[in-house]
Amino acid sequence: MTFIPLTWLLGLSAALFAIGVAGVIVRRNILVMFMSIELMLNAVNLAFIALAHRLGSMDGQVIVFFVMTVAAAEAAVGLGIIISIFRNRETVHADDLTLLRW
Amino acid sequence: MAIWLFVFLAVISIVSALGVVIQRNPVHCLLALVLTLLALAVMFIALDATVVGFLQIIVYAGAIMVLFLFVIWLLNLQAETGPTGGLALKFFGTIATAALVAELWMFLLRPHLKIKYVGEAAGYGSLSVLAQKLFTDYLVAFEATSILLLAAIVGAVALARRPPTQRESAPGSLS
Amino acid sequence: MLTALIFLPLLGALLIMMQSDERTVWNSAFVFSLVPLGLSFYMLWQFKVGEPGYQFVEQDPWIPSLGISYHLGVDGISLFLVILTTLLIAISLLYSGGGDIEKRAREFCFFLLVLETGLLGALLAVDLFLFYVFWEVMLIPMYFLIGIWGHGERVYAALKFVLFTMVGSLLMLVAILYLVFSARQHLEHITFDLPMLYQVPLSTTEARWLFAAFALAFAIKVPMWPVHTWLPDAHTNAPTAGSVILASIMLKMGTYGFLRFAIPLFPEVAVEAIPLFMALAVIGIVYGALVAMIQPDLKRLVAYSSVSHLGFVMLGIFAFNIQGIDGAVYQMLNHGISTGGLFLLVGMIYLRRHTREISEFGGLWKRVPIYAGIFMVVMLSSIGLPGLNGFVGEFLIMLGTFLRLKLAAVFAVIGVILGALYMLWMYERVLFGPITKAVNETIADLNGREIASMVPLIALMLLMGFFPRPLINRIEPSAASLLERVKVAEARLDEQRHHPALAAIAPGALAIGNLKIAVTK
Amino acid sequence: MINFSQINLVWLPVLPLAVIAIAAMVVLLVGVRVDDEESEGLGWLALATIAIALVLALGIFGQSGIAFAGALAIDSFSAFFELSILITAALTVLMSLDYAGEHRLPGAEYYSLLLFSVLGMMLMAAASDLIVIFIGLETMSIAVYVLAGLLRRDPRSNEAAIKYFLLGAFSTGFLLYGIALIYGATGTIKLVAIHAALTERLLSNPLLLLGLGLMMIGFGFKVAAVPFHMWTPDVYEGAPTPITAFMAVGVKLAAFAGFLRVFMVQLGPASASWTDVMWAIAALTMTAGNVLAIVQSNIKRMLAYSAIAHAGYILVALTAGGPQAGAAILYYLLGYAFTNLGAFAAVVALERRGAAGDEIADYRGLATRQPLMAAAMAIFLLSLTGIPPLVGFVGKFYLFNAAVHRGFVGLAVIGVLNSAASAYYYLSVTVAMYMMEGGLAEETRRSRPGLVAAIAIALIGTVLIGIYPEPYFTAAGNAYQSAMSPEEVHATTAMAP
Amino acid sequence: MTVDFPALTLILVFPALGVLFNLFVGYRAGRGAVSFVGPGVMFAAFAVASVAFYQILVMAPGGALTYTIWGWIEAGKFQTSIGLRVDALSAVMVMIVTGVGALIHLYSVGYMAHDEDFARYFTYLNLFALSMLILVLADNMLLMFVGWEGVGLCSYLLIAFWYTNPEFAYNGRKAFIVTRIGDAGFLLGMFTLVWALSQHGAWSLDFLTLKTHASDIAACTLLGTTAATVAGLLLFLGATGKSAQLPLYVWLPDAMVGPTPVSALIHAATMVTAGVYMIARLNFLFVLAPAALMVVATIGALTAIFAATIALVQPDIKKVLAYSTISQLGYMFLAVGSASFAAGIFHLMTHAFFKGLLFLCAGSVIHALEGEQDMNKMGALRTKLPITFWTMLVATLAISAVPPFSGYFSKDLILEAAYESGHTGLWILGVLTAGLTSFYMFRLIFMTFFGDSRVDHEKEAHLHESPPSMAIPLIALAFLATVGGWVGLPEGLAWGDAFARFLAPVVGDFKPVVVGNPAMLSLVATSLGGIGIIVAYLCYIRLPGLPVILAWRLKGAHQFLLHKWYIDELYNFFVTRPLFWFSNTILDRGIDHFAIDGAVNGAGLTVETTGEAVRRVESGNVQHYAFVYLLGVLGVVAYYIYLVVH
Repeated sequence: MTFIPLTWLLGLSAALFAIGVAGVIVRRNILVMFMSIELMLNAVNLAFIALAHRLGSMDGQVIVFFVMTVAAAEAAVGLGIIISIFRNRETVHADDLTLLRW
Repeated sequence: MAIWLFVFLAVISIVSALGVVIQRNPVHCLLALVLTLLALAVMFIALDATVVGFLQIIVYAGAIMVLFLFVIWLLNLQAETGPTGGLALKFFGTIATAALVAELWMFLLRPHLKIKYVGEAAGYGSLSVLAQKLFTDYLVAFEATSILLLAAIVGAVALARRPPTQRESAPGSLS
Repeated sequence: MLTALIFLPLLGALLIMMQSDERTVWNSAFVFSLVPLGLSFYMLWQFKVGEPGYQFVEQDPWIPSLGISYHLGVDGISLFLVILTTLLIAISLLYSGGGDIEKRAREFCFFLLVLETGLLGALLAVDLFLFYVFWEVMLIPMYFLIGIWGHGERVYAALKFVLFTMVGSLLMLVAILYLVFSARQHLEHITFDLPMLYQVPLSTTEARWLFAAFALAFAIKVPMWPVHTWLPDAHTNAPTAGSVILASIMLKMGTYGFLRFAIPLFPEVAVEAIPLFMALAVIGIVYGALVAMIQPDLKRLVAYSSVSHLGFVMLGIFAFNIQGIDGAVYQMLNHGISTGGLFLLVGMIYLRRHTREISEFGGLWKRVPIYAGIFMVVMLSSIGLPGLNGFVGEFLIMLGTFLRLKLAAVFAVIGVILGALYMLWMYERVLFGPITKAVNETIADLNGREIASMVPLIALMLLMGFFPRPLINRIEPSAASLLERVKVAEARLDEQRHHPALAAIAPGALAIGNLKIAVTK
Repeated sequence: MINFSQINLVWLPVLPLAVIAIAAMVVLLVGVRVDDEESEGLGWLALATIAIALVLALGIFGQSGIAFAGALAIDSFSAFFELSILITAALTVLMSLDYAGEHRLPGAEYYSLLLFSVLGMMLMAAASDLIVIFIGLETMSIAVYVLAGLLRRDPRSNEAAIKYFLLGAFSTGFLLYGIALIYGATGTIKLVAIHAALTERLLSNPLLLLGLGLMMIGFGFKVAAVPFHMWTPDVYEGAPTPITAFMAVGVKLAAFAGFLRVFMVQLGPASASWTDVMWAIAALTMTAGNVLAIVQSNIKRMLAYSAIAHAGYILVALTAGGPQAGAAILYYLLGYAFTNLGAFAAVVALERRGAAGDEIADYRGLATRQPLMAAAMAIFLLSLTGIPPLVGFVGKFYLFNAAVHRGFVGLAVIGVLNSAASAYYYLSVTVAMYMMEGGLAEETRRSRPGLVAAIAIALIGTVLIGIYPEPYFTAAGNAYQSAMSPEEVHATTAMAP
Repeated sequence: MTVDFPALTLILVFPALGVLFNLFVGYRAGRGAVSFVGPGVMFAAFAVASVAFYQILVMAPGGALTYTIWGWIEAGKFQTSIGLRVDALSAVMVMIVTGVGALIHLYSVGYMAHDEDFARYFTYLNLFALSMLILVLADNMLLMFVGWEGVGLCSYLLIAFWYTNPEFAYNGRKAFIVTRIGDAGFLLGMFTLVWALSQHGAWSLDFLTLKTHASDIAACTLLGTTAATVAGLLLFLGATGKSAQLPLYVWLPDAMVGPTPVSALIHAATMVTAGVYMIARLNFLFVLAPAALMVVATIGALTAIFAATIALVQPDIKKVLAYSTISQLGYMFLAVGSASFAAGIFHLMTHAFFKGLLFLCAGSVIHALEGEQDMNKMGALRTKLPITFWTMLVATLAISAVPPFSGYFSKDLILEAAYESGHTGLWILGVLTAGLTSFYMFRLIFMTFFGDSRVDHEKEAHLHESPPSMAIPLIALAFLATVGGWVGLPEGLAWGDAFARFLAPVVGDFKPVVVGNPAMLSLVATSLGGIGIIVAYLCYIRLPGLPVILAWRLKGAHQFLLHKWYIDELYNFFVTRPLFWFSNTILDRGIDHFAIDGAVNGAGLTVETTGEAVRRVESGNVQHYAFVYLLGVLGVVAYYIYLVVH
């Protein structure tokens, strides 16, 4: 059974992570920024799984399990916040939310 | 897992991830994200993380993303039109991210990460083993997670619940 | 005893906050200030003459984990400064009650008494940490005194005062920490106790840096040229009592710090630094005098005169001979008394005319002969007329300086001349000549309260002018034991300069010197 | 035969956590019936449970071990932090009692979320493996995100929430990545195991190093270290003021608990590889915090920057490392909790509805209008400035002392110069209160015992802990020591198989 | 041998009591009491002084009365005490101070009768007497310095007595400052002495100690010469200030704005002679410093002639006397500079008599003319003020060294000493000065009392001779001015040079370097004096137009002298103005406000501006925050890359 070199997997996760970061920075739609964050988390998950596989330890997988839960929780709260914002401001654009500055 | 599979999945995930960032319509972004998640799920399974892989598909790509979809429709967000905001930010942001990838790769793409492969125990990645772990080593974390979820729900409700009417919360004297 | 001395004012301050009626506030405040005054005189009476070390020592553990102890003591150097403090606080309260402070009397008395606690604590602390605590504590009440009851640019002045001082003292804090750190290495136990720290042998570079930090903190307080610019602003804008305390006692904290900490802790560096400090002191003397000469504002003038006078004190300290140091300590008291008096007098005239512009006055003598007479005496004491206190100090200082570095003495003497020049000129413009402004026709002479607040000062000026011995006898032993350290250091430096080979033994010599000090304590 | 002491020992760390968890749910259940204006009762309920938890937490003192397969630590370290956190929570509740009602905050959610976040914090303090730390941190954060946005009608509050949330989640990613890499490098996530695994060979492992760096960033965000601090002022300004206080103190306490345990205690051997970065971050944080605070006109914002600066001071000691530094940080955080909570409580007291009254200019002439309030505020500010004998000074003294004794004189000098600069903006508030006239007159309210109590307690803490620091300092010292070498504790009682 | 003589304290106590009385109760007690107490204490002091003087007389030569009141400044080994000492020298001085002082106090009672600040006046005057007595009685230099500055203060107060006139006040300050410049020299001189002594383990400023260690002091080298010379010169600087010698004489003429009795007492009889006394007191030191002595003599002679020239043309009667005082003091310094200290003191004494008298007479004239001081507005007062005229004439003859008046003997002795000590040049100056002196003095007499009256008419009306309280002192002094010189007859005549012999134990004998013929010398001097008188007679009696013509012909010279060689203007231009400009522009504005405060505030400003700038980064847009965050990440990671690579 052939192996994918660990480095490739980590490299891929790094790439995805970075893409996620980019999303957060360049997209002004809060919702999409949030999606990008999810992307980052998944990239991390990939890293966990890959490392766990290489280490032959289950811990990595368990952690991923937890991460997913956390992601779910964050999703719930995050979307809640977004809704309440939208209720007041009719916008989901980060650059409109600059009441607090300086 | 076979190289071709990895390459295939990698390409898909990267492309779709880029899709998340690039597309203008949130819904499309979401779909792209889902695609990424699925690709990764497959990769998990290929890496002997069967349970997690399936969870990824069911919980993540399933439940969570649907939640997103709800919100998108609730706020009925359209594709962004007109100015898309700070170009400078986009420009420098992209550069910075590129730099980030570069930096991370300088670490991770080294042939000799000093980790040697130790064989996998029987039932590696199987549900039973996972459960075993969850209720022994990770008992505390597990319990904590439950609290976390509870807190999240409470929070979500607290925020999404229709707030008190104008009159009450309008600034003014309190008698 | 010393504890009582320090914390009674604080107690008084708290009790005063209970009062509501203005009159009672003033009276009770004055009474509360009399208690420590009495105590300090009792202390003077009990003080054993001829003992160099600390007396009335109190030492209890405070923060043992860091070797910090609540360690109080008084010696010849601090003794009279303590008395000066208690006396001037009392006088300021007595005077300020007479209408100088119109608003928020209660807070005023509160801050003044807290300030007294801070000052006394700093003077009596023998533990570096304790000293630092009080050193910072006295900052805040003064800040409020200037900021709330001041005039003109009061806020700017108050902030400038605090920031200037803080920068210096915080750097000193780091120096203290470093000193303690090296103490821990050499003495195998951590301590903030001053006599212990005397025995820390330091490398030359270390010592230089630490001395620099200490010296900066104290030099700002003194204030030495060129870090003196906070002083005129603080003085000019402070209320009368504030200026009095500031000039009479707070500035002494700087010089006292040199005598008590900077020099005995790092004698070698101090000796090396003699030329530098003498130069700065001399510049301060002449500079202060010249700038004072052209000030249009009475308080500014007096403030700059302080710069000049404190220059004398520094000169005396760095003469490093018994005359110089006796003189320096004596001059601290003189300056406290005479400048304090001057500020009171300026305050009195300000109270009547609400201006301090010299040009606003002229020919006042006709209207206020008593004021004029008192002013004359105070001025004369401030310009060091023989027979008054100022002369004794200045003479000893200049003598000591001459024995150490003749040129410096020459400049100091020039300072004396200029001192007479600006003071007399100011006096002449204020009190002599015809009355030019109609408003001055009607101003009233001093009232009983004001005279009462001046009398003790006048009396001291005469007494200290003709009977310096009782004071000097008490000052001298401590000064001598300080000099002992310096002498050892000097010897060591000579060793290094002449035959480096012997330098190796020198630390032993220093250690012996330290032990002497430790024993005398 | 069951060994009770063993049982106790194992369950010891769980008890306070459990109490708080249960309390949270009870408050929630009771709360659904309670109208938003009358949420005060819930507050008292929460307060009571917090008190119980406090007592239970005291029991942990003097222990030094870990349980649950290295998931939880049973040591004075966690106890010290849990106590500080619980005190913070208590004071926060006290200042919320009236605030929540006046601002129509949903009582049930408000208090239960408060307790949830407290739970998360305590979990972070007690956790001794990375995943528990992570989950604790998330529990805390998620609750606080919501709390920050709980003034649902106030756009500023929403904005604070979203900003905090987005950046928080963002940095969670980095923290996780860091954990992943460390896991990869050491093959474990249990701190003790990691500590054991740090062999010479491993110290140069790029995975480990990158992991370190990313985790540092993750924690740096939570403690608001520059340049990961950008969220702080906005969130502090927008959030309901009691929550701001809670964030400024509680979150910082928890974050530093994790930070300390991970970096100083367990990754101590690797310190060579993170000292320099930490040095830079510390210097940057202090300086930026103070420089930016000087130009603020809104007091909450100013206090936010001051909070950043104080994080910087703590990082100084963290950089220095060593037991003295550890003790210093613990002591400092305790004192900082009292002082800062006091300051914010005063702000709450002087605040009008909406955001009015948060401008420093509004404090003009306060000394004549409300002398006692002004005095209290002044004392808190002076303590923050670091004026002896208040706790702020003693704390700083300990921090810089530790730094100097580890040879970080340069950093100490930067620190003191900064605190000299900080005097400027703290004092400028006293200037407004004492040396200026005018300003907004406070609206007359019914008396607010909770708030007064909070201020009083904070005041007592600020003064007493400052004047007689010895016991607290020694306690902090022991606490830090106890975390150094825990021995595994096994539950002999059966647990879920 | 020395005797412990506590009564000496009384000499100080009496004036002190006077001060206290006049200061505290004077105003209420009224003129009567004051005019009794003021002079009274002086006469009392005089009585005690005479007892002391008698003691000295009967004692064996070199005897002294001492009394140490209490120890004063003692630091380390350095010791000084408040101790009094009366030996021959101080005895003479005490007699002069108390005696002449008492007379002038008495005179003041009349002169100041109409002044509102009567009590204050006597407070000052008593205070002055006190200080002056401290000065002469002190047994150590430091205490002497107390008196030294004390008299300076009183002179300041009395010059500015009528303070409402700003010019008077200014003159008072000028006097104080200028003398203080000298005092600075005095201080440094003392330091030099202490330093030199400390080299030999002696730490004191007692005159006795100094005397015993004089050789040691001379042994120490300082600035390439002996400490004795340096100290001598520095002390002499002090003397030039106090005794109005070049270049510090400028204050004395201006000091004339004070009440005339003050000019008589302070600025003629006593204070201004302090310098001479001090040098005589320290003769043992100066004889070991020939260079210093040379300087003293030269300055003295130059001052003498310089001042005399100015006196020639002054119209103000008191100004003339002032410059003549300066000139006469020059004589005294010429004497002590020629190591003939006795001669110096001798002239000091006679001068005290006749110059005091001259001032008092001038005062009486001014009093009569209600404050008129310009001699061009006088004349023909001979008949109106007979007493004044005759006494003043006596004084004038005395100062013009006409035998047998006192001035003759003293001035003769001085010139002789100058010649015999080898300073022929200085002798010539001295002789010329003698001529000038008699000229301007008689010019004064003629312009005031002879010729036809130029007095304003309304004043003419009620011209009156002074009251007895003023007249008595005049007569008394006139008597002294006549016979005062007889105590020092030329050698061989009757009791011979008794005065010098009396002083010899203290100030030593005069040792001639070159032998001159006393008769010849005195003849030259006297004849020149005669010529001066004759010229004056010609100019102001015979052909009154002559001075005017001369003044017009020699306009330049006349103006030059009239403006006192423009010395004040020079000082003002080269010293005062630059000093103020420097202080104001360079120090206060330049350094203090611009440089130092500028730096401080600048630092503050920089912080604030950077704050304002950095603040903008906090744009409010989350994405920017994330971006900054990312930058931070990049930085940290970059550091770790660096770490891994190395």
